[in-house]
Order: sequence, then C-alpha cells, then structure tokens
Amino acid sequence: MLVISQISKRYGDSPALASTDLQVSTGETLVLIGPSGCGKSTLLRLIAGLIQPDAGSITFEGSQLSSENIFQIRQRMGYVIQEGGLFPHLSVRDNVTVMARYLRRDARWIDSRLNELTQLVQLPAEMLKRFPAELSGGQRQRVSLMRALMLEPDLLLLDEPLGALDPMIRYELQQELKAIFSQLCKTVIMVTHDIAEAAFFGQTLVLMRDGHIIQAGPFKELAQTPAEPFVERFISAQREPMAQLIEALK
Amino acid sequence: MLVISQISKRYGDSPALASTDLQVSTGETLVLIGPSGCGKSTLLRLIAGLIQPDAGSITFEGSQLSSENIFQIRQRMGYVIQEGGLFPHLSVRDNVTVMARYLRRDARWIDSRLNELTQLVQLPAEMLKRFPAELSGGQRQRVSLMRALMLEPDLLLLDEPLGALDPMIRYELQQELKAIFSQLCKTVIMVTHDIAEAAFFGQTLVLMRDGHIIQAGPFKELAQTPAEPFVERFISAQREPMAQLIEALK
Amino acid sequence: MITKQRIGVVLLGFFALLISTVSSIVAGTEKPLSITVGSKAFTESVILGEMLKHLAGQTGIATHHQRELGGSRVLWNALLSGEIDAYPEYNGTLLQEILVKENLKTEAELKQALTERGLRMTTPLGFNNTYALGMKAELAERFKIHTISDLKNHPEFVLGFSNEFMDRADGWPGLQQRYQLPQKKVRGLDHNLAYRGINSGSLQAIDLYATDAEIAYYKLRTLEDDLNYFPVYNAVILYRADLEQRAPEVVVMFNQLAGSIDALTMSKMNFQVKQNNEPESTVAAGFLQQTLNMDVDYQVQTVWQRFVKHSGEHLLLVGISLSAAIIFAVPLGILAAHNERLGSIVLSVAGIVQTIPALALFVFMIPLLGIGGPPAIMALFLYSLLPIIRNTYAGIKDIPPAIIESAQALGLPSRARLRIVELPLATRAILAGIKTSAVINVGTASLSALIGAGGYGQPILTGIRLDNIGLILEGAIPAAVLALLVQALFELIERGLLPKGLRIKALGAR
Amino acid sequence: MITKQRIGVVLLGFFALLISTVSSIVAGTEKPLSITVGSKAFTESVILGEMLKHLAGQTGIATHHQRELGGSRVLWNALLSGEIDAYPEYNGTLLQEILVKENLKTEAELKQALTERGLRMTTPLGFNNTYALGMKAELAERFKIHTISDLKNHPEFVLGFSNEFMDRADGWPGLQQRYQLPQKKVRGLDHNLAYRGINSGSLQAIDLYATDAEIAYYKLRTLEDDLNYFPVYNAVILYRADLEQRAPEVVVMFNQLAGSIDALTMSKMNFQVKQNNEPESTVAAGFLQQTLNMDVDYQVQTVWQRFVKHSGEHLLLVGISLSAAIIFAVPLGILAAHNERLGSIVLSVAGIVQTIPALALFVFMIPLLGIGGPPAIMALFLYSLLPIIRNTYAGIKDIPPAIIESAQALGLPSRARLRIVELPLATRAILAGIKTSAVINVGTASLSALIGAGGYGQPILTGIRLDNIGLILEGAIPAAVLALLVQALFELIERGLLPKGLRIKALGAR
Ligand SMILES: Nc1ncnc2c1ncn2[C@@H]1O[C@H](COP(=O)(O)OP(=O)(O)OP(=O)(O)O)[C@@H](O)[C@H]1O
Ligand SMILES: Nc1ncnc2c1ncn2[C@@H]1O[C@H](COP(=O)(O)OP(=O)(O)OP(=O)(O)O)[C@@H](O)[C@H]1O
Ligand SMILES: [Mg+2]
Ligand SMILES: [Mg+2]
Repeated sequence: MLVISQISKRYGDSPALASTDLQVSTGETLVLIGPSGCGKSTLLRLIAGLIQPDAGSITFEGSQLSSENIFQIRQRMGYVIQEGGLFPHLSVRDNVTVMARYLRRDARWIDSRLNELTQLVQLPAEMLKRFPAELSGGQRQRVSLMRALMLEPDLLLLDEPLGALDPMIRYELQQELKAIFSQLCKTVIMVTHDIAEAAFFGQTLVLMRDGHIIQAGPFKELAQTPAEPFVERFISAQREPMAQLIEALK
Repeated sequence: MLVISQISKRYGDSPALASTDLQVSTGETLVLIGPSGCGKSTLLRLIAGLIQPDAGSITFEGSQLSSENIFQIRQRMGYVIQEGGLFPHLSVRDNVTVMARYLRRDARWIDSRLNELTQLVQLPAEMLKRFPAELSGGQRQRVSLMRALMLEPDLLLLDEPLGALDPMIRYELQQELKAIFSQLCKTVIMVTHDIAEAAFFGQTLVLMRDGHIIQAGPFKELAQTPAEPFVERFISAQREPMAQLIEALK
Repeated sequence: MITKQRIGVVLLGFFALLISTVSSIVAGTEKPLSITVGSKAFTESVILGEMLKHLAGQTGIATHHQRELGGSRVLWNALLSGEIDAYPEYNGTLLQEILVKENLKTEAELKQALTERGLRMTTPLGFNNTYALGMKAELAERFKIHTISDLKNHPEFVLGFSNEFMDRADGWPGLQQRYQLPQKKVRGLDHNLAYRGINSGSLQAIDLYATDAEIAYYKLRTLEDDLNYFPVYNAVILYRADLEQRAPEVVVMFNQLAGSIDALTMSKMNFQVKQNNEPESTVAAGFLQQTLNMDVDYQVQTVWQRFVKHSGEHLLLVGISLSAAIIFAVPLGILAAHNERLGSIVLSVAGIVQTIPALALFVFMIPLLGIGGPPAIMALFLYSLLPIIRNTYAGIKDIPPAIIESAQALGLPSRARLRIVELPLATRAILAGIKTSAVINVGTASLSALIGAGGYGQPILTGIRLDNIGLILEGAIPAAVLALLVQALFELIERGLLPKGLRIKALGAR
Repeated sequence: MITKQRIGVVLLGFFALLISTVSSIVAGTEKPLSITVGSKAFTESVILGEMLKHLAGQTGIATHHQRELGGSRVLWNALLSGEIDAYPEYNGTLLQEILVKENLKTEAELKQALTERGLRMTTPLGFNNTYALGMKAELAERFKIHTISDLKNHPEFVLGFSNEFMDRADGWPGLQQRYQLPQKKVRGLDHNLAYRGINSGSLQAIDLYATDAEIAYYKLRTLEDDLNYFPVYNAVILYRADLEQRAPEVVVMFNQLAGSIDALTMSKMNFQVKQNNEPESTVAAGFLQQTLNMDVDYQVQTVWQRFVKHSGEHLLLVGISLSAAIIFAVPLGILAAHNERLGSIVLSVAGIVQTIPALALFVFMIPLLGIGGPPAIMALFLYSLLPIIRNTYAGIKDIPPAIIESAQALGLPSRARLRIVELPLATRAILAGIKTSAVINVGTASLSALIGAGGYGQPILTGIRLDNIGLILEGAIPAAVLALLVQALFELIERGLLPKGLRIKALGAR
C-alpha cells in the first residue's frame, strides 16, 4: 500500500530524518515509537505530503506522491495531527464534517456517521455545537480523531491520538479502534509514547532515534532480540513504574 | 498554603465544576485525576485566576485571590498549560526567560538557570534559539515545563506536563522532578492521566468526575477502600494492558 | 498555478465588464436628446434657470438644471463647449465683462458677436437688474415722484445709500452730478438698515438693485432713471445656436419668456424664495402658470428633497464603487498573499493609484468617461482598493501556519481551503480594511461634486464657495452620519460573517 | 481602569503639546517684518515678480514670492486683504477689467481710485504689453517703416494675423479702418506659423503682443501705433500704501524699476525663460545687475531645485503628520481593543473626521492655524488616524485567546502583556494600517498646496490649472515614487519589527 524509499528531510542544517525505507501493506498497523524529537511526526507529515522530502520518494498504491495527485490521495487518508489542528472558527460538528460536506456527501449519511463517531469516542452530543475553545483537552483530541475517521479513509496517520485521554476512555477506545482497524482492513501508522499501547496495536513496531530507524518488527522481537542496548532500555522504561503500580493495586 | 472553599464554575448552562473544597499545604504534591472533561483544568485555571469562579473563594497563603493581588501571586506560581501556550513570536530562550527579564533578574542568574533547566529536561542547547513552530511536540512540552520552573515558584500547577514525552525521558523527568519538589519543598498540583505517574508523585490523589471530587486521599486508600465502584474501575483501567506488557517483557 | 491564472482571467473579465457597464452608462444609447440649462449661484439666476427647465420640460424632452455653477465665466465657457445649452444672463454682463474687449456698442453688435461664437440670445425678458433709487410707493405717489429727476424738487429728502454706492464714482457722486440733485442729508449705511429706515420713514429714498426681494416686501417704487445714468443690465436667455436645429420647440418655449417678467415680478419671486423659503422650482412654476397659463409638472426641491437627492447620489456613488472595490480588492489581496512577487506588484500599483490626487485623476478620466457619475465612481473605486487589498493580504498572512497545515492535511484543495478556512479566519482583518475603505469612500465621494456627480459634496462645495457654514453642514453632517451608518452596517455584517468561534474571548482577562 | 485613565491623560497632554507646537510655528515670534510679492501664472509676470523679490530682498527684509497665483482677481483681492504686499499689473487690466465699473478715464483718476483702496502704483515700468504689428527689423529698415501708418505705402505686403485678431472687431477690421490700410493679401493663421512665415519672408507683417519672446528671437521691429488704435497696457507695480510706512526702503527699490524696462528688453527676458529655459530668477537678477548695477544674491530654481524644494515640503508634511498619527493612533487602537465602549466611540469619531472633505477641513482650520504647513499637517494627521486605529484594534482582537491566557498565567501585568505579547503579535496588522495611512497621506499631502503648504501638489495644481500634463507629472511622479519609497521603508521596518517566529511559513503549502 505504502512504500517509502530513501526518504530524508533536514530543517536548515539539522537533519530531522535520515535516509529511511519503510513499507506498509494494506491492513497492517504500524506503530512508530522513539524519543521525543526523533522524527516520528516528520515522517507522518512527509507521508501526508505536508512537507517535501529532500530526497527519496513515497509511493501510495503504486503511484508516487506529487503535487498533482496529493489532494486526491489525502482524501483517502485520515490524519490526527499531534497538536489537534481543529479549526477555531468552526463548531465541533463542522470541524468533523467539513470535508464530507465539501465532497457533497449525502446529508443523512453525514448525520448518521457523525452519530456513530460521537458514540465511539464517547463525546456528549451537546458538545457538537461547541467551538474548540470551549472543549477540554481530551475532548478536543477526541474531536480530532472523529475528524480523521469521518470519511472512512483507507490509510490512517495517527500522531499520539490518545495521549490526552484518561485511562478509562483510552482503554475502551483502544479496544474499539483495534476492532475497527481489523474489521475494515485499515492501514494504520500510529505514533504513541505508551509502550503498552504500541504493543497492543502494533503488528509491527518501528523504533526510531535521531531520524534513523533502529529496529522494526513485532513487539516480541524488539523485546527479546533488541538490535541495540538502547532498544531494550527504551522498551522497558515503563516497566518499573508499572510494576510498582501493579504491586500497589494488588 | 492554598485553601479552596465552596468554589464552583459553569460555562453557559453547563456546569464545569460543582461546589468544591480542597486544601493543599506547603510542600504537598496533590495529583488530580479523572475522566476527560471532568473539570481538572478548570480547577487549575481558577487557582491561577485565569477565570473567575461563580461562587466560593480561593485563599493563597492567607490572602484571598482578587484582581488586586493576582499579578503578585501569579509570579509565585508556575503553570504548565495543557496546550503548552508558548508564544509563537518568541524563541525558546525568550519564551522561558520572558518573565525573568520582565522582573529584571540578573542576566547571569538567568543564563545559569536556563542552563540548569535545559539540562533537566534534556533539551539540546541549540534548540534555545528556535521558535516554537520549529520544535517537535515533546520538545515544546519540555519548554513549557522549563518556563513554569524558571522563577523557582512556590506553587506549581502542572496540567499533564509530561503527556507528550517518550517513556524514557518521562521516567527520568519524573524522578528528577520528584526530587526537586521534595528538596525545595514545592507545593504542586498536577494533572495526569497516567495512574502510575499519579501514584508515584501524589501524596494525595484527588479523583474527580463531572465537576465533583469523588474521593481524595493517598493512592493506597483509593486502591484499597474505593468510595465508589467507579474509583476502582478508574484506578485499575490501566492494569490490564500493563500486565500484558509486563508479561510480554518477561 | 493554473488556479492563479484562472483567477487572473476572471478578474480581467470583471474589469472589462465594469468598464463597459460604466461607459455604456456614460454613452447611453447614442446620447438621446436632452437639454441642460445652467444658472449662477444666486437666487434670481436659479429661479430663471428653473423656468428654463420647466419650459424645456414642457416639450417632453428630458431636461436637466445644473444649478449654482461658479460665476459668469464658468457658465459662458460651459455654454460655448456645449456642456449646457442655455442659461440666463444680463446683457450688461456680456458687454461690460465677458466681451468687454470687443468694445461692443449696440445690441446688433452684441448679437453679431454672439452669432460668431455659435450663440443666440432672446430679446430681453423685461427687467433691468441694475442700480436704482427706490422710495416708499405711498410716499412717491403722494409727491407724484416717478423719475429720479423728480427728486430735484425735494431737497429736504433724507437719502440713505449703501457705503459702496456712496463711495464709487459711478455711484452717488456721478448720480448727483448728472441729475444735479440738491439733497444734502445723505447717509451711508448698511443696506439692510437702509430698508428699515425707508420703511420707518426716516429715509425718503435709498439705492437698491431693481429686482431686490425687499422692493416687493416693503412696497417700494423704483424711480425711473430718466437720464440713463445707470448701465443697463437686461436679463436675457443665452442659448446655443445649434439648439434651433436640435430642439426648435425648446427655443420657441424660451422665447415666450421674452418681455414677460418686469422688475417687480422678479422682485416678488426673489422675495418668495428668500424670505418665504419657497423652493425656486415652485416659484418658477407659479410664474409660468400665471403668466403663460402653463401647467408645469415639477418637483419641488425642499431641503428634505435636496437631502434625499444628494443622499441618493451619494449612496449610488459609494454603493457601486465600494462594491466593485470589494469584488476586486479581496481577490487581489488573496492573490498577493499567495504569491509574494505578484503581491508586491499589486500592492505597489494600488499604492501609486492612491497617491494620484482626486483632481488630477478626474482630469485624466474626463476624456475617457466624461463628467458626472462614471468618472467619480471610477475614481472612488480606485481609491477604495488599497486598504482592502492590504488588509486581506495581512489577514491571510496572519493565520497560524498550524491551521493552514491542518486544512491541507484534510485534503482541502487550495480554493476550498481559501473559502472554508483562510477567508473566515481573515474576516476581521478584511472587514477592518473594508470599513476603512468605506469611510474614506464616503468622504472622498464629496469631492465628486467637482465633476458634477452630485452627492453631499454639492452643498459642501456651494457652502465653501459662498462661505456659508450652514450649507457646508447640510452636506458634512449627512456625510458623517452616512460614514457612521456604513460602519455600523459592516459591524452588522461582521456580526454575521465573523465566525462565532473567533468571538470567544480570553476568559476573565484581568 | 486606572491604567486606561492614565493613558487618556497622556494622550490629552500629547494633543495639547502638538497643538501648541503647531500654533507656535504659525504665530512665530510676533510676526517679524516680511514682504510677500505675488505674480500671475504667466512668464512675464513671474519674471517681474522675481525682480520685486530680489529688489525687496536687497533691503535685507525677508521676502517671499507667491508665484503663479490664479488670475488678476486673485492677486487683486490678495493685495487688498494684505496677503501679498505687491505685484506687477497692467494699467489696462485695471481700467478695463478690475475697475471697469468706475469708468476711469485718466491716470489721475486711476491713482485716485487706487488710493481710495489703500493701494499705490509706481509709474509705468516702460513697456506697453498690448497688441502690435511687427515686421522683420531688416525689412522694416530697408523700407524705412517705423509706424503702422508707414504701411499704407506698401499695398503689396502680405499680412498674417492670428484668427482671433482677424475676427475681433477691435482687431484687424478696426485697425484697417482707422489706418485705412490698403493691403488685400491678409491671411488668418496660427500664431506660431505666422512667426515662421515672417521669418521665411512669405509674410511681411504680423500681429503680436509687444513683449512676445519671439520678437527678440526673430529680430522683429514692432511698429509704432501712431494713431493710438490699440489700448494701452502699461506695466506697473501695484503695492499696498501701508508699505510706505512699514518698509519705505522697499518702495524706493520698487520705484527704481520705473521706466527701466522697454518692450524689447522684456521680450528678451521672456525669450530667455521660454526658449532657453533659464529660471525666471536668474533672468530677473541678470536684468537688475545690468540695468541697476545691483548685485543680487538669489537662488536659481531649476527643475531639480524645485523638485528638491517640493520634496522637502512634502516630506515634512508627511513625516510630521504621519509620525504624529502613529503616536496617537496606535494607543487609541489599543484602547479601543481593550474597552469595547470606548472603542466604538474612538472608531466613530475617527470615521467622522475622515469624511470631512479636505477643502472643508481647511476652511474650518484656517481661522485656528492660518495657512501654510500647520493646517495641512493637522489635516493630514487627522486623515491618517483611522486606518491605523482600526488595524491596531483588529490586530489585537485577532490574537488567539489561548496566547493571551498564557501571558496572563505567566503573571505579566496588562501593560507588559501589551508590549511583550499583544503588540508583537499584532505587528503585521498594525503595519498594514500604517502603510495604508502612509500612502493616503502622501496622496492627500498633494492637496496641501491649496492652502499654500507647497509640496508636490504645487506643480500638480499649476498643471491642472494650466492644463499642462508635463507639470502635473512633475508632481504626480515624485508623489507616486514617494509612496513606493514610504511603503518600502515600512516593509523594511516590518522586516525589523515583525517577530521572526511569525514569519515561519506553513511548510510546503501546496
Ligand atoms: N520547522 C522546523 N524547523 C527546524 N527543526 C524542526 C522543525 N520541525 C521539526 N524540527 C526538528 O526536527 C526533529 C524531528 O521532529 P519531529 O516533530 O518529527 O519529532 P517527533 O519524533 O514527532 O517528536 P515528539 O515525540 O516530541 O513529537 C526535532 O528535533 C525537531 O526539533
Ligand atoms: N469555554 C468553555 N465553554 C463551555 N464549556 C467549557 C469551556 N471550557 C471548558 N468547558 C467544559 O467544561 C468541562 C470541564 O473542562 P476541563 O477543561 O476542566 O476538563 P478536564 O478535566 O481538564 O478534561 P481533560 O482531561 O480532557 O483536559 C468540559 O466538559 C468542557 O467541555
Ligand atoms: Mg511528534
Ligand atoms: Mg484538561
């Protein structure tokens, strides 16, 4: 579905992404993990065509990304931006449905889809008419997720989509999303800082550092045969507090 | 240090915070947890005087918050806003030091403090001259934290201060911050969605729902004698994925 | 890129449309026959001008009256160039001022001189508006005084003269000499006081103009200048000779006035306008009805109606030019924001246009668009562009890049992004530019009266010329109110257009 | 609240300061003695005006020359009201035009009439600028022709007359009758062609004005009007009688000109200016040196110097008024943004001010600030406020509330918040307003010439009056260039002021 080859990107003289290869096949969920500033978001933005690579190419279902086909392709992508990126001047409803309305989707279809998503992310229905500035942080994040899912895109780019949610909703959403992804055979690239979440979602985990891919593979592989000591340290950074917690909860 | 009594807040006709009492004594770290939209950020904004309560009062070291003394008091508070709230037109250095320079602190003192904080949050020094738009999400969050800590405030209001950080840095920062808080006897009110983090920091955990405080007390108390079934469900929502993770890591 | 070119083409098309619309307004359908009469900026002339308008109107031809033009020269030149077809004049003015170099002596010579210039004049209308001496009619009757010579028998009379008349060699000194008048009690005093004096009986004779409104009011008799001391200022109608081909029926109408207005009638009409505040149009129509038994279908121009007329003109000027400016400037501002190079060119050109003084712009535009509404609208349009273009540009540039990126990520093509995201977010800035433009436009529209486009500038300019603060305010106040209304209108539009999400304030800013 | 009041007080103080500064510029130190001479808008008059200026300057008194005023009436009235102290005039103009109603016959009568009005005139300067007939000097010498009567002996001569002279009763027809001239070959033709014709020998005599520049150029002889057919237009200096008390030495100087300029000399001077493009000032100074042996310390006004002078005036007008406008408007905009009620008042008042037409504003301001720079600067200042106020307002309102909140949370007091956060973030909007204001200011400053403040409006207005596109462009082009420069200047300032963080673009917008 998506083939990324030899792609690299620098900002001024600081490299954000070294020459990188990556392939994602249809229906696969790929999870990007890595230290802050290692280039995860940069990679997603390159795939969405928001920034131009310095070198290399990205191929989406056989056709290479270019300024001609990018609008076409973006409409088949859903992207949850790290900062949310909601339009301040549009209500929640309009934020979520703006693209569907632009594409003149059937109004009833839009309504029922909106309903579905509102239930999925557990957003109280009366919030649909509010503006982003009138929402809490977690509510905003859920609206971003709704917007990305609205048009049932084939490819989902999710940049820390659940980071601002409380553990209960987060757990429930994880379950639901995973079910949706596999039922509807979605291709997903997700960034998360929660190793448990990464393990839960990811058929493939990609661990990056300083713009390089250090290791890619199933969670088991990273955990059991780490390519570097760094991989082990990173994967198990959460172990100690969790162990303490589980201990305390017993 | 901080006495909150009978305070409540509604937006239009939707209540964000029901009548609430809370006391925080000097040196205490209080952690607010609860579902998305339950009023955690609202409570912090009331304490910082960014919004006016509909009823009730807040007393900071014996003097009640009012429009006369709020500027005074704010300079003794450090606030990490949930959205970061960095000034887009100022470089990282200027964002962090703006208040110190406004108060005409000694330039050398500012420099050394900046250095200290940069090391604390593990921000590469060359990023100091960048603008917020040129940072990754986690880097921005660390800058917000630096800005809040800059003037060594007595009271820290931290709204999900580590939510966008990778587990390694997050773990290290947790350790360091906790050490700083207890060494310098800081009073801290922190919001987090990570129960492990809450348990780690919090002498007192305050669990909220729909604008009400459901239960307040040490983690052990909430875990062992939950006031409601909801408390138990909330506290243990993270248990399952973690257990899986720890299992996998073995 | 393709999109930008297309926008360019659309803009050019718009421009072509505007120009052609405007010029078709100017050209009309091959200039249908219409008559324009003029008048000078004083009551008597305006009344006569209204008569001409009514008379020409009787033939069914569309007639326009350019009231209160600035002085004999302006009217003379306007007549020569065909801007107006006729106006009331005094033969004395022609002989002593306008054609003074010709040294014309006789009526025939004057007619000849006019013919050489393609002009004609009617036979005199009947009154001679020159200096005269006046007495209470009653008193004159008692002493049987009809001519100035008759005064010689009354050395006891007290005479009151305006200071000017006292001093001028062709005033009292000459008069006294010519008629050998014996009066010794001669007072120089203010003209208005003189009227009071003669009314109260403390003066027996005063100087006046033969058609002064007060003659009728105070029931005075003007004494015949039996030795022809005062120069003759017979009123006539001057018109273009070609009118006899173009609209002979109008000339016939004009000639009906000949010999039909005597000085007292004219004085009465002046009185009706000046003292009774009757509109010139009504007075003129009344005269035509009484004297020529003509039923005139006219429109009275009360202050209120003048106000309505000026408001209409002003609104039209502002409405068309501002709408056109918005239609052009917003896209130009968008273009400028999206393409730096093009942007600096657009902003420079708009800036240069803005520096051209209105007067110069009018001069350049008259050959293209003539006088009246179209060149004024064009100028106002050009002056309204810059604030809107610049603010549209700044407003779009000020949108946080994260929001633009998020719109791109959604897959909105650039045109949709503009409509759905950029323009709404730039609304406040764009509307600020439009409001500024609107106010400047309302103000500048007042200058349009300079090229005959009417509007509130008309009374302002007349007021400035006549040094009449009242008249200035008659234009200035509505203009200011209009500016406020236009601002309020856009405030309302802003309330509708400015996305509600952008009106949420920083809470509890303190 | 306290802060806002304090800002208000500071603003009021500023205003008071500005007004007092401006009026002290006007009033000066008790009006020191200075002389203003005037001239009409044609070469000969300007040369004579320059002479007067040089002459008065010789006495050490500050002298100013109001060049190219609009017509005899304007100068006459300016002299009567004391706006100018002297100007060159022709006695013919006085007798036939200005004082025509007085029916003056003799020089003594004219002097009397002038004295009555508080005026004096010098004895004639020596030349009579009336119609005349001219011949090639060589030819005239050959046939010994000195007077018009001498032409009677040469019926074979071909005469060429301007069309006007041919047609006017007081032109050729009257001349022929008076002198009984026998020539049959008389051609009507363009005046310039007539000169060519006489030079090439195809014409033997033509009509001309006695001081035409071409007389010197083509070496012509003007024939004496021995039967006094043409009216006399002797040049004189008119001046105010009170000058004899105020500055008798200046009157003495003026009188030195009497009888010292003959027609040929004047023609030569006209020639120097018109054909050789020498500045009027130089020519006048050269004459004074040669004739009166006077060493004049004068400044030549080349096109370049005029440009420099106008640029200086224009820059001063724009610089002061725009700076003042920025100093006032930005705080007013801030005030408006922070206080809705006050805001709508401020914006309304600024809007109303903007609708007052410049002409009316000048009329209102002349009693307060006189004429010249100060009222112009005041008007420009007022006109520059609105765009800046409104954009400052919109710019501050457009700052995302989250950023304001974050500044509050930091503990920045509102004044510091304004300086550190709000103003930097509103920079682009504010500068857009300032740029718009600057351009409008540069354009409107051209109108200031109407009240004698100079600037690029001077040549533009002269050009409009004289229908001279070249002159219009001499003002319009520098004004346009200045607008571009001012825009570029603020572009540069923007580069310095606009925070770099706001210039990071949405990456790869496509
Ligand atoms: N516009 C920019 N100019 C300069 N450097 C940039 C810019 N945007 C990103 N960077 C740098 O590129 C690197 C990669 O950024 P990226 O946003 O991809 O990190 P990330 O992996 O998403 O981090 P996080 O987990 O903190 O979100 C970072 O070091 C960041 O500072
Ligand atoms: N300006 C506003 N207008 C209307 N409702 C608001 C506004 N701000 C917040 N709310 C509502 O108040 C409630 C409490 O919001 P708050 O931000 O305190 O939640 P929170 O506990 O911080 O949630 P989260 O964990 O998602 O950040 C939410 O339901 C939110 O939708
Ligand atoms: Mg990121
Ligand atoms: Mg929150």
